[in-house]
Amino acid sequence: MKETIYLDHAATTPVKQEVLEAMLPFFTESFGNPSSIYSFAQDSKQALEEARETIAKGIGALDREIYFTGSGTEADNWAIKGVAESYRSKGNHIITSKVEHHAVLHACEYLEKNGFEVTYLDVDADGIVDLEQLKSSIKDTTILITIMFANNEIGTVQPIREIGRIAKERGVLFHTDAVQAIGHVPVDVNDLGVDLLSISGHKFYGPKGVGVLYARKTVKLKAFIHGGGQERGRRGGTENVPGIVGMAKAMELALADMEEESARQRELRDYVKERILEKVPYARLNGHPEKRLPNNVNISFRFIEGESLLIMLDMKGICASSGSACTSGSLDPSHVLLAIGLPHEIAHGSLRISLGESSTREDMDTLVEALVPIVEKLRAMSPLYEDFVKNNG
Amino acid sequence: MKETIYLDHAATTPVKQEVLEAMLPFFTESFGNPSSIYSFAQDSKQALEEARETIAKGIGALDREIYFTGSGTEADNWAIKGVAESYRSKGNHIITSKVEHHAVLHACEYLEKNGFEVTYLDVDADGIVDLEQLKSSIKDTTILITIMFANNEIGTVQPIREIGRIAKERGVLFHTDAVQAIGHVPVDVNDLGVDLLSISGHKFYGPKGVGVLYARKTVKLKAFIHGGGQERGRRGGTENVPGIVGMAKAMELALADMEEESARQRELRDYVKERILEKVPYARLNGHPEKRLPNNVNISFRFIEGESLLIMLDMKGICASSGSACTSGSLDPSHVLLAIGLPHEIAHGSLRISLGESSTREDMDTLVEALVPIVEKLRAMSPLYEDFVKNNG
Amino acid sequence: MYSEKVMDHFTNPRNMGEIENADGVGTVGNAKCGDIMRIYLKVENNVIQDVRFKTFGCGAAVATSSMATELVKGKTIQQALEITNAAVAEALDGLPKAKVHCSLLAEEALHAAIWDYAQKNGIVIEGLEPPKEDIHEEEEDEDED
Amino acid sequence: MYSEKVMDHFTNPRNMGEIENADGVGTVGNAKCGDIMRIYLKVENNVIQDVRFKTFGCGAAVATSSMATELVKGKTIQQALEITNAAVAEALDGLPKAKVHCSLLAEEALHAAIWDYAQKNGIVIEGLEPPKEDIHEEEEDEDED
Ligand SMILES: Cc1ncc(COP(=O)(O)O)c(C=O)c1O
Ligand SMILES: Cc1ncc(COP(=O)(O)O)c(C=O)c1O
Repeated sequence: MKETIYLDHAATTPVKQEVLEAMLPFFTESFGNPSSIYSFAQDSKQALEEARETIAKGIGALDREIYFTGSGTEADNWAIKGVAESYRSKGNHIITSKVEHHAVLHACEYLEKNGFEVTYLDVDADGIVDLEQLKSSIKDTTILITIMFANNEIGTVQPIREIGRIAKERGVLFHTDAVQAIGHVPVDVNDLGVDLLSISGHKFYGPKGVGVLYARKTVKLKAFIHGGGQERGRRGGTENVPGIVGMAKAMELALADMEEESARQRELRDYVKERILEKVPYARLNGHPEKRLPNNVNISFRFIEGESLLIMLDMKGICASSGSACTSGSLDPSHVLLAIGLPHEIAHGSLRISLGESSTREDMDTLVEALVPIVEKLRAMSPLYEDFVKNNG
Repeated sequence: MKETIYLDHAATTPVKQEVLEAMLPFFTESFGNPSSIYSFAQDSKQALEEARETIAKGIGALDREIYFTGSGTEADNWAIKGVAESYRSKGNHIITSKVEHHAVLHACEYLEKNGFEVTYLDVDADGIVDLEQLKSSIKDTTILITIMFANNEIGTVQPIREIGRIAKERGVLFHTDAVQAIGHVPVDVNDLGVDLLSISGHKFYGPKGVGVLYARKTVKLKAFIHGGGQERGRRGGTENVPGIVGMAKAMELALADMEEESARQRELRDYVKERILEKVPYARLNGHPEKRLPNNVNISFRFIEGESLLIMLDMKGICASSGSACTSGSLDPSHVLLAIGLPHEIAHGSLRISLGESSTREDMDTLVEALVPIVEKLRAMSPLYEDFVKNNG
Repeated sequence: MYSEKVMDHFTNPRNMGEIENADGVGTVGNAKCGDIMRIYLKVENNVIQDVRFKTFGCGAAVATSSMATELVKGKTIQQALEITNAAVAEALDGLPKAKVHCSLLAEEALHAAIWDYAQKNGIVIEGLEPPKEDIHEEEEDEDED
Repeated sequence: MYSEKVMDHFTNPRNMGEIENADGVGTVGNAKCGDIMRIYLKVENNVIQDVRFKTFGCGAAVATSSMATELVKGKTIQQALEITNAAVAEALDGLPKAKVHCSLLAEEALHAAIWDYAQKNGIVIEGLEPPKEDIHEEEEDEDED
């Protein structure tokens, strides 16, 4: 079997060995319930609080502003539905963007069915939200702005500090889904003026099934999952100690060499992007050329469809992703690619590669080498390409 | 340091070595996102579906009726709030009991604040719900009965089959929180007439932070955590593959020797209970003497307070739990002990021990040996005991 | 995800290409949904002598086109019309549920090409309807039960 | 959870017991909240010659009772009344937030015993109020901010 070249770190990452090692004792040895009072459970309790401290420090927050969740999706749901419930007496209007992750979009759509009004901001061709539209959308009833930090498909990083400033000026809470940003770009909640922020462990070499909601201490945060007194009474359920410890360890490691590693990935990113655009005609980069995640490349290839492309890359041992609807069994291509103005058939032909710590320059070369003939082969099969050649030849 | 005798398996259990081994590959090697289409992710996807099958089989359900969650608490919240939302047009009345876990009680209280009416059924002195009261509480607007399978504090097992029959007769959905039952008593959703059922992995030697909601295919189940298309579009979030695999493995192992192991624990349970009641005056067993979990002993010692008792046991290396409010920092003792009619001061002096696979007869003897002088010491300190002796001596 | 047969027809598609001066050409699907299929026919004495396809779409779309062309090659028009999408899917050892629409598309593409052949030659084929604008219209995939 | 000092006073409580024919006895708290403290005083010439306690309650309740008795032994009534719950907690190297109410209880028990002594001896002590029925009334522990 040929080696796998994993270029889908935006989908998920492996747990690092050091992270796993940090987790292991809490499965079988120090397995006590942190809520228990006997000394045997003190290890779990202490590990939990140390993890909270690590994560708080990582984003410039206070320990008590960190709430552990079961996923990034739960954090998004909690932030949005929680604020909606707590601030309903103040207003029922929420502002988000057209390029959010489904965790945010579907939570907003749910609220729309329950008496809330949601404004979905447009983005420009690079995927950046329209700040003027944001300003003019805020009204007396606006209680929340929720705009993602960095887009999971096209990698575009939003002007978070500016949004934070606008939100503060207008007295509106600001939530950002930072699931793709953590570990890649600096995140400081006070510097950025963020009131709520979502994190997911498995996107930065931590475990799956654990996340964080940061909520500034001034935010009235109601429980979303009701139960025991865990997380200061705001999120019931026995704490996932190994998962939380792993996530904290992963964040610590990611932040320790973030500058260096991001620079390295940025270079690889630009290298592979240049090479692809150079070698493959009728291809375009999606997302902002500079204001983008250091590890994200998203390119549309005209006349071909993304799933076929992925399968052929897979046969070469390359793992990547696509905004094509066919990968999800639905019919519409990615809402993000449509939002940046791509026509359907071009949106269907997109490829996302997301680099990671294991990615090398050879991987990039292997990818390009594999990609060129695959695109050619698929174009040779494509009736759209046939028409294009006939009309332009 | 003396060895720890862990007698708090109802709070949480260690992950079994075999369970951990089943999980390990999915952290670092087969770490792919199950939603990805490349073959590298097929291992995760397959493991996920096999886990679903194992768990479905374990409770007599169909694969597609199993939804993975981030905890037992989430499953309880989803079941109750989900049914409330989906069936609101049919009615707004929910029936539960006074002895439910906080995950159920607080979800119900949340609904009460949002236009639902909740009936909290009484229980008898043994903790069994009043079936006549149940029947007479059902009305046209009743959409859900949620009664726990087995109580986490006093171990009482409810007449689930009878409740299932009543629910079916009256056309009302029936949810049961089976978090404490799984792995200890047989659970078959069809046999019992259960429509929704909650499970938590860490109560049967699986990992923390993962649970299951079973929902019969005829139940209209709306998403509670909105997001991606995972769990058939009903629970967003990247699946916690290692956690899910571990939980399934743990269930498989627990069911494999359940009969034998439960019988063994039942014997130990009765042994230790007898010994304590024999050796310590003014003590009483809480919960039903026979209809109780095989691993649960809950005893109240008059004139003393539970936390002091736990700390002194802890100093002897014994981990146990109490229904005393002081263990949680609140002031009221366990709602369960109050519901079975204990006066406050007796409720405060309760001790729960919950046995596990590692528990031995020596452990029971060690416990009793430690317990007798501790109770004596605490009584000697107690003004309540002083008054009692003066009034009765 | 896909059967071996699907993977085989996807990676080594049979009858891929064009036919110059084809007797019938049919194109169905649309870019919005992510798949477009075109089938070319060479017909002699009511028999499909040659057939080619081009497809823009997912692995299943390519494989079903390939299989459909294999199944009709050498068949009479009437025989070809009897080949259903289920037959195509079955010949591929089945398709994932979400991909069944691709086999429908292959059936439609074939019918469209035959319709075109019939139109060009003034033939009326009973039961054959003009190609639909968008074959996806009728489907909805959510498994709410 | 608890400081070493708390654990020491819990496991080896000082002055635990009763005083026969005490000059003052005070009992505070209630079983509902899970802690009851009783303090016995032996007073001579306005000086606390001996002090004993009995406590039904958690580790912190026992430890604060023990510490409170240590702090007042040999003190005059006036000095004893100056000892606050904060002083008791501090002498124990602090208490968990949820247990601060125990130190309050110790203060109240002492005051109740002194009140009893004063009543029995017809002494009026300025500022000393009769024991409250339930010292927990005023507290609410939820940290909503
Ligand atoms: C009966 C019962 N229900 C629900 C729960 C909640 O489970 P978890 O803590 O895994 O969310 C527990 C355990 O804490 C329980 O004992
Ligand atoms: C931007 C963004 N938000 C939220 C999520 C959801 O995270 P999780 O799958 O861990 O719930 C993801 C990843 O799937 C994401 O990329």
